[in-house]
Amino acid sequence: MSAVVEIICGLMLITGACFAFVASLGLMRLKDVYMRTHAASKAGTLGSGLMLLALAVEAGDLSVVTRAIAGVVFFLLTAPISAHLLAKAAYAAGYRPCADTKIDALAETVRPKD
Amino acid sequence: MTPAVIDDTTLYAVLAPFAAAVVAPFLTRWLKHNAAWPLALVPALIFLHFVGFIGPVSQGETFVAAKAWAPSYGVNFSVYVDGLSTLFGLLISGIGTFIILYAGGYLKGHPQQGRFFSFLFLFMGAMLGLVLGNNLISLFIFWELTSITSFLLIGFDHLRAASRRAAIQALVVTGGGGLVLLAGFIVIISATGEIEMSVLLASPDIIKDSGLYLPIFLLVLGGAFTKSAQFPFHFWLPNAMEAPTPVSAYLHSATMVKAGVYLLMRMHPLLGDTVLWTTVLPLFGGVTLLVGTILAVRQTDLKLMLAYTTVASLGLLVMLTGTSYEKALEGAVLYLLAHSLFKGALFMVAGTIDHEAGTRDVTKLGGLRSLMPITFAAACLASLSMAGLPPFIGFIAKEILYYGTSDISALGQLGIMVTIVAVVGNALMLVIAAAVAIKPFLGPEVETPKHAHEGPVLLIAGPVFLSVTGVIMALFAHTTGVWFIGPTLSSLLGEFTQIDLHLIPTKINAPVILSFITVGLGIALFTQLDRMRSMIASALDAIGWGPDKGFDQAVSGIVSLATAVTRVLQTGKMQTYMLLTFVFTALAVLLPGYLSGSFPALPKLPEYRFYEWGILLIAVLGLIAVLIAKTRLTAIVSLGVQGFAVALIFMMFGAPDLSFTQFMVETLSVVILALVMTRLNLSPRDHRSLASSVVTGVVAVAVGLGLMLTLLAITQQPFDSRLSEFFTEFSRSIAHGRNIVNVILVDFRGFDTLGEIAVVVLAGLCVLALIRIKTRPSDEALAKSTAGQAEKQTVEAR
Amino acid sequence: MTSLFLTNILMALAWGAVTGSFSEINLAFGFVLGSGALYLIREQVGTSAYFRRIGKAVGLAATFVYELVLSAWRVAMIVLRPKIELQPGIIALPLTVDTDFEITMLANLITLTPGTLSVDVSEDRKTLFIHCIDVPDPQATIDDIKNGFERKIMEAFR
Amino acid sequence: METGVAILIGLFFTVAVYLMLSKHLVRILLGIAILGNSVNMLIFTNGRLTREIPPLIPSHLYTPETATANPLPQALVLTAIVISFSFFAFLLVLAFRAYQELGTDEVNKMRVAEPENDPTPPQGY
Amino acid sequence: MTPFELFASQFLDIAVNISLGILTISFIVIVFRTVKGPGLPDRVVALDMLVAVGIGFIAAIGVSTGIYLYIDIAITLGLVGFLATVAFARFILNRGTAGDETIMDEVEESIKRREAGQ
Amino acid sequence: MAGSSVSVDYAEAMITTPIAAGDWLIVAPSLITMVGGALCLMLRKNTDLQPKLGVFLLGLLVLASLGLLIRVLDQGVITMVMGNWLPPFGIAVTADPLGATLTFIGSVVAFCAGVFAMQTVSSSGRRYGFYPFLLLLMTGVCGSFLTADVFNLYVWFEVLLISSYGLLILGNERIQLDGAVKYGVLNLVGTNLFLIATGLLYGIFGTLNMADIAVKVDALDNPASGALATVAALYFLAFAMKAAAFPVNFWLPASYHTPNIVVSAVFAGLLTKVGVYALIRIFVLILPASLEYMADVIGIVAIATLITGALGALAQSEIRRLLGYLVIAGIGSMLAGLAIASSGTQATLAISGAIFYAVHSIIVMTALYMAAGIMGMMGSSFNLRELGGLYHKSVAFAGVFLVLAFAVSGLPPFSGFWPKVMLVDAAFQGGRFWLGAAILVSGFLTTLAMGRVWIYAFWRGGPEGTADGQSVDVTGAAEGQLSSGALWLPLGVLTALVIYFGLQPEWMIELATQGASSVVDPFGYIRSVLGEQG
Amino acid sequence: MRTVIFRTIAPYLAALMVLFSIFVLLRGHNEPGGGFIGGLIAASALAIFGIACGVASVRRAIVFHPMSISGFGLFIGALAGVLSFFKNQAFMTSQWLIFDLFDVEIALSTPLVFDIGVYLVVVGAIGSIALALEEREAD
Ligand code: NA
Ligand code: NA
Repeated sequence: MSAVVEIICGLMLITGACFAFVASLGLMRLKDVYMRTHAASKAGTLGSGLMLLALAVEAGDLSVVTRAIAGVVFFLLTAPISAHLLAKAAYAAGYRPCADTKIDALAETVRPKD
Repeated sequence: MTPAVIDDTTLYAVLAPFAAAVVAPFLTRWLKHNAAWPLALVPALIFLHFVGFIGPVSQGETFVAAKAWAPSYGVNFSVYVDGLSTLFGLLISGIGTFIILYAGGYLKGHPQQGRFFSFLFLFMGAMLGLVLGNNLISLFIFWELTSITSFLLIGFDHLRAASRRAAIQALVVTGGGGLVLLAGFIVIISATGEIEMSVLLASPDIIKDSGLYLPIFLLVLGGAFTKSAQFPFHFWLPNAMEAPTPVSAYLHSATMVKAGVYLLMRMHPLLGDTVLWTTVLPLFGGVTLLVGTILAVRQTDLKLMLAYTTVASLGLLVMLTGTSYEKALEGAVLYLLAHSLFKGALFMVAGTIDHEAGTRDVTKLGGLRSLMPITFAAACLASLSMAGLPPFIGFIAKEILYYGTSDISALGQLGIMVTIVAVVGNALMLVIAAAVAIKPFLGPEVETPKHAHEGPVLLIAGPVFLSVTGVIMALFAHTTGVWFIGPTLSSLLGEFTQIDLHLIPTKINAPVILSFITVGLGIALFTQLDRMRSMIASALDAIGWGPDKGFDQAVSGIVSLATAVTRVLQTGKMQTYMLLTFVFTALAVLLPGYLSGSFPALPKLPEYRFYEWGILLIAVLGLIAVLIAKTRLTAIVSLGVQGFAVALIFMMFGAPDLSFTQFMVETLSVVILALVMTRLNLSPRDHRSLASSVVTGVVAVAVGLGLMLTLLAITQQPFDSRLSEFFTEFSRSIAHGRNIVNVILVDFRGFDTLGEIAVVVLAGLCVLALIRIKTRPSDEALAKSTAGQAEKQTVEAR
Repeated sequence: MTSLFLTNILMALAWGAVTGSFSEINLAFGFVLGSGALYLIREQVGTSAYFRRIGKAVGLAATFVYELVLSAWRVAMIVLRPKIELQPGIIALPLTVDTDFEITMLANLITLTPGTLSVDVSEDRKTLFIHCIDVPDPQATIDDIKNGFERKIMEAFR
Repeated sequence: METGVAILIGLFFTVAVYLMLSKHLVRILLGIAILGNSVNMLIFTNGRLTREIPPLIPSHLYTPETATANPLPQALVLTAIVISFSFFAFLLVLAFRAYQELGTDEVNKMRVAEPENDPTPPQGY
Repeated sequence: MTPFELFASQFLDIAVNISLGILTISFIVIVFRTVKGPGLPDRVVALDMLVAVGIGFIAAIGVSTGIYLYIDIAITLGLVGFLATVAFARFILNRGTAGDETIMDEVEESIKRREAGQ
Repeated sequence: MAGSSVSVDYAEAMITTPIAAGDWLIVAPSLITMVGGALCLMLRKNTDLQPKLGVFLLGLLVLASLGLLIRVLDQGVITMVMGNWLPPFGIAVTADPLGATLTFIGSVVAFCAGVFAMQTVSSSGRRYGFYPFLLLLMTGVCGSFLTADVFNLYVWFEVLLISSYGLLILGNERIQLDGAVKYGVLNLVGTNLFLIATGLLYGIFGTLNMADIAVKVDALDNPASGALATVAALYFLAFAMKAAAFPVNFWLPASYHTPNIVVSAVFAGLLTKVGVYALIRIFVLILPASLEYMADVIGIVAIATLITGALGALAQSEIRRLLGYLVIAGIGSMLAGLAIASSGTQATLAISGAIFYAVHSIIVMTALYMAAGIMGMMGSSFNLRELGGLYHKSVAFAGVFLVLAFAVSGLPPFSGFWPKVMLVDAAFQGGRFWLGAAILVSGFLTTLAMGRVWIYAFWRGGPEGTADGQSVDVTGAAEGQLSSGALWLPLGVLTALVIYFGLQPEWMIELATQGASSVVDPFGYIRSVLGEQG
Repeated sequence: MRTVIFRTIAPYLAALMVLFSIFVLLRGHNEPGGGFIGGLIAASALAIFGIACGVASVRRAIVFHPMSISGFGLFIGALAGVLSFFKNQAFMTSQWLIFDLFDVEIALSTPLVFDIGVYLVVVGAIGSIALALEEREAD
């Protein structure tokens, strides 16, 4: 039992770390803040959530698991909110998406200062 | 001879004037100027008290009385009664009686007369405390108190700049001299271990043997010379004539200025009769005598003329005291007594003339003899005494002093010098005496600002009594000698001495010849008074500088120096403040370790795991990022990076609570930074010149290096973990907590936490006050005029 | 719905009292048992909707997680490409849902799904602006969302 | 164990001091923040370092099984962190208000309390 | 201990180390982005990621030390991390719309970049 | 040891003997002010009640600290260990004559300030925490004076520092903000140095209890070298900054004149003295060898502080700034005491001189700032060029000012005289003539500075330019406030103390001597804290 | 921040955080946590709530002024140590009341009260700072 748990935990850790890494790589490689936000809010959240759960799994204590789940739920709730707030703020402040962005539906309603 | 212990009456006699000082304003409000009569009873009674000492003291007895004041520091309020202090006590209380009366008349109707009486009484008490003081410290306290009261009295007419200047001058010179004296006294105390004058006097060589004679001598002299207006500190005394005349008569002629002479006489047994003493004192005394008389001739103001002769007389006294020769000392004592009597009287006369005629300018006065006959009489008596003519006490004084100084067998070269100076000085004093007493009264009547009358009884009582006393004492010369001069001389010599005094010289000898020379020279000079006056005036103009002017220059020099020094030290630039602070920090962390060679060789790096190295690396990266950040936002976020790294380091070394807190705090710091720094500009570059970068860089590296080395040195030593072991052992069993850190925080060291939460509360309140309290409109307007950019932004935000 | 939940909690507490242990595990166990018991009497208490809703909500949460994983995976794939060639864009999604709660849920779900990120809601709350990391065909994306998440949300919360 | 951290602490102090020697208030504040961290780590390190074993007592024991990290410096640092955070918050807001009212973030130009053209003291009487 | 258990425990050790290594690298990469920007929103995203990686770190260290209570620290970090992001977003929005100089500079840069076809 | 219960010998960890109720007086000052401060804070919107409550609490503080002082004089050094934990594990709070005396005098001054503030602090100032700040400042001050634990000392330092920040910025005027920036940052550096030193000290000895450290230092072979020397240097620098000693006193002239005058009064009285107290406590009690080692440095610092402080005062035309420099000059005297105490038999005399000087300085500087405040109200200015005619305005006030001026200059018969004599005496006995001379010269310059204030502001008929012999009727802007007893009572009490300690110094000398003995010969202190093991 | 998405969810998040903060507070004596961290979490919750829904609604929600809460925290923190006076023990000597309720060990103690004081102080003070800044930002 505990051996299986250990292996599962190890796998979750590595997977989580990989997702976090991918997210940071996305931060590095993607072109504008909007796209980088995608990476952070998805891969990043998944990565940290997985690793948190890995710890809970390893702990095997119900209260720890409960808190881990609560934590993950919190991340799941907050990740989109932070992404949304950041993107909205950046857009409202006038940060332009990169040149590849062809469609900009927002530009028609909210015209940031030129 | 051991002093006899007496009861406390004498102590109360010293304190009585202070009580009178408290009562005086009330009494004056009630009785107006007539309060002078009851008030004068106080010094009169004190006088009577001291009269009681004359008999025993003239038998060579001395007395002490003491009350504990600050016993744990050895300070007593104690008096020492011998010939010298009795003489001074009698002068202070006796002249004081008439001064109080005189002040009653002189300031009649003045709104602040009560206050004036108070000051006079304060001074009287201080002066009595000084001359009777046995304990060096309490003596000094009264010494400074006389300076303070003198300051208040000189500045009595405070609306005039001249008064203010004179007052501060007197305070600076005599108060400053007082500090020198204090140093001297303390050296005496620490060198001898004795604090009571009577004890010191019982072993006269104690100071000379202490090895500290020179500093003590110089320091005591510093006090005495400033107080007694010796050249070059003489200038404050004529300026002090800004004070109302009773003050001039009392403080600045009869009593206070003699405090210095008193001190020299008092300490003569201890300090006198050394090469140093017999060189320095006659030199300064002689110069002072000449300077005083010459400058006196130059004056036309009655009071100023008298003031300069006071300077001269003080010089004479110091000169005589400086000979350490018995006969000269006897002359000094006699002259001291005579001077107090005639100078006090003359000042009061001058004041009366001023009061009645409206001017004191000798060139604008004349023919007052018929208008003010009694005053004229008193003036005559006093000035004849001053001139040293018989049958006045001044005459005897001069005879004796010539007798002393001209004793070439005893004094040699010094005697000749001193004698010549004395003759010239005395001749000039005769000139002034004549000028003061004769010119205003004789000759044709001159129109004066006020129509002159004889003064009221309050004004004439003093001069008459003092001048008549001068005659009586001369007529009863023997008694004077036995009662006053002998005992005082005993004090100076430190051994019981009896003298036989005569009014008429028993034979024609050197002193008599010298007297004739003096009188002849004086009369000759008097005829040339106006010429001398203009000559001296033009000579002084040619020099164009004197200590008086020097005083102003010194004060403004000190102030300018102070301003310059302060501007250098307190630049107003915070960057300088910070730089210096860290320079000293660098010194503090590097120097001691370097000097004691305790810095360790760099130990081997530990075997951290790779991710641990990674955490350290992140911290470093974060630091560098903060350092090179070009915008405030980059800096803030980078700050978060190093903070997170620190939190991870805490976690790495088993401190979850710390890590927990560090994460929270770091994030919140960054958040608050972001919220607050909204409008704060972080300039793109740090704007440091190369030199500044190097200097600040070196300082920063020095601080960092020093702390690192110290830390390494400490951590390589074994550690005493007794405290933590205790906490670990009892954390659960007694304090019922499994998180030891938390138990320390809320229980073992909860008191720290209590303070810590107080800090948090206060920080919250501070921020609230900062944000909420509205700047006052006037300041805001000011801000707008100076704050360009910020103002624009503020307006925008509102 | 709330009262049933409370009832369930009370039953869990009762279980704890009966078994004499209020440890977390025991209470959770009691809660599960209690909900099972309530399920048994679902028709009597007249709230089968409670369980249906719970089912839907759990389904929604599962979708949430599933979409997140998928989305993370997509991002990973994109990021790990040797050369990133994308056509990002911001599109406007007309909203059917109108309560705050539903809009919020929808926006969050969209953010967690592959390639999309809610940027803003229009002032009149009729349009949701979405940033897509790669949007060759905007309309298809809009349709996907409207038929997928929006419907699911309306099912779960109405 | 302490060497690496000690070196890092030295670096922290260096950077903190360097920043605090700036004339820009903002950099000074950043320096203060880093100074706080440096001091905290210094205290922490002074209690000697042990890897990863926190001073917690397992629920079935009365004292920890193995030697733990030294709890006392942790408690001290906690107190110090809180205090330095409070001060930091205050100084931040103060800097902001000063900037608002004085119109500059350059400390050398903040010359209201000690004006540049301070008149010389009065002379005469 | 069975070989399987031994393997499992060794695997876990290795997994922890690997993930810590990956996280360290991620951390450094993020720091790079933090410094580089170019805009404030980029930095804030980086900070957000930093928090995520921090959580991972804590979890991994928690597994390696067996101190599961680190989970609370991780959760708390998530909470305050969210607060930080929110606050920064708020900051960008306010300052951006208020025409803050620094932000406007960055915005202009982003416009230039866009026009340059980047 | 597993199981739900374990048998513990409480005596191994805790003090089991009952604590006398009277011993609670040790914590009473901290407790009264802290609980009271919290109470005031909760009632912060009731700006009418605040002053009454605040003054009542400060009065209580005076009584408690007086009680403590009496108890200490009666029973010797007394200690209470927080939480009943055995020392040195728990935080010991120890009242020795030094701490108790300063606590009492500090409380009196705070009480006077509290009363004075009833008139000078506006309702917005009250609302934003004047009384809580003042009360908690006193928590910090009393805590610092009484604690026997170095880290705890740091905590109380911080409490008083942050309270002082609050008081400093209350009003938010531009000048205050400027002053607060410099005060804030430089003082923060100071406390951080203190904390660093404390951390290092803990690293060396593994303990924080002062008595415990003193014992351990005493056992060292070479207690003035190695890392301990660095620690000593850091402590000196940190406390010198706190005490505003040359050359790290920049913050004081930059800030003390900026806040509400009553705040300046409290600061001038208390804050720097806490630094001096800490220097005495740390160097004389704990690190006597380091004191000896550093005596020359301290002596030079003292001389420079004495002279530059007095010169600074001479260079001012603003009375509040002038007074700030006088605070500094006073610190020089106390530092001189510390330097003299480094060796020889005169240590007790020197330290008692320093203690007496501290007491004097606390009282006189507070009173002088209050007087400056009244001068400002009367003459609508703090500038010597614009002041004048105050002698006519109120003779009684002029008298009070003059007394304070002479006192601060060290002239007899006021409180400043005795400690000066003691210090000069000790300096000469110890062969440190320059220190004695510097004290006297500084006193001389101070006399000149105060004399100038007196002739300009009081004796001169009006502002600069008033015709000679003329008097101008000055009417201050805040004239209306001047009839308030809240201004005159505290000033009167403090002036009375200045006169009393001048005329009747015995009590204070005795107290200061006892205080000095308790640090110079720490046996009683150590035994009180550590019990028989010490 | 006028966005429906955030405004809708923020109260729940805030409530969740407050709950968590109390949890962290209460178990601080045994596991990492305690009053200070708990207080910071709660203050963060208030900040988020304030940013999302406006400061006014936060002020309404917490009823008392944050500084009063903070003052109260200090008040009970300081008074918690006074209880020992009545037992002839030194200031801050902990007093424990341990009893079983339904077999669960409940431990009421002065350190707990003290820790609650710490919690309130932090919530109040940091919350006050956050709200004041937020209000200013919203000006
Ligand atoms: Na997140
Ligand atoms: Na804790």
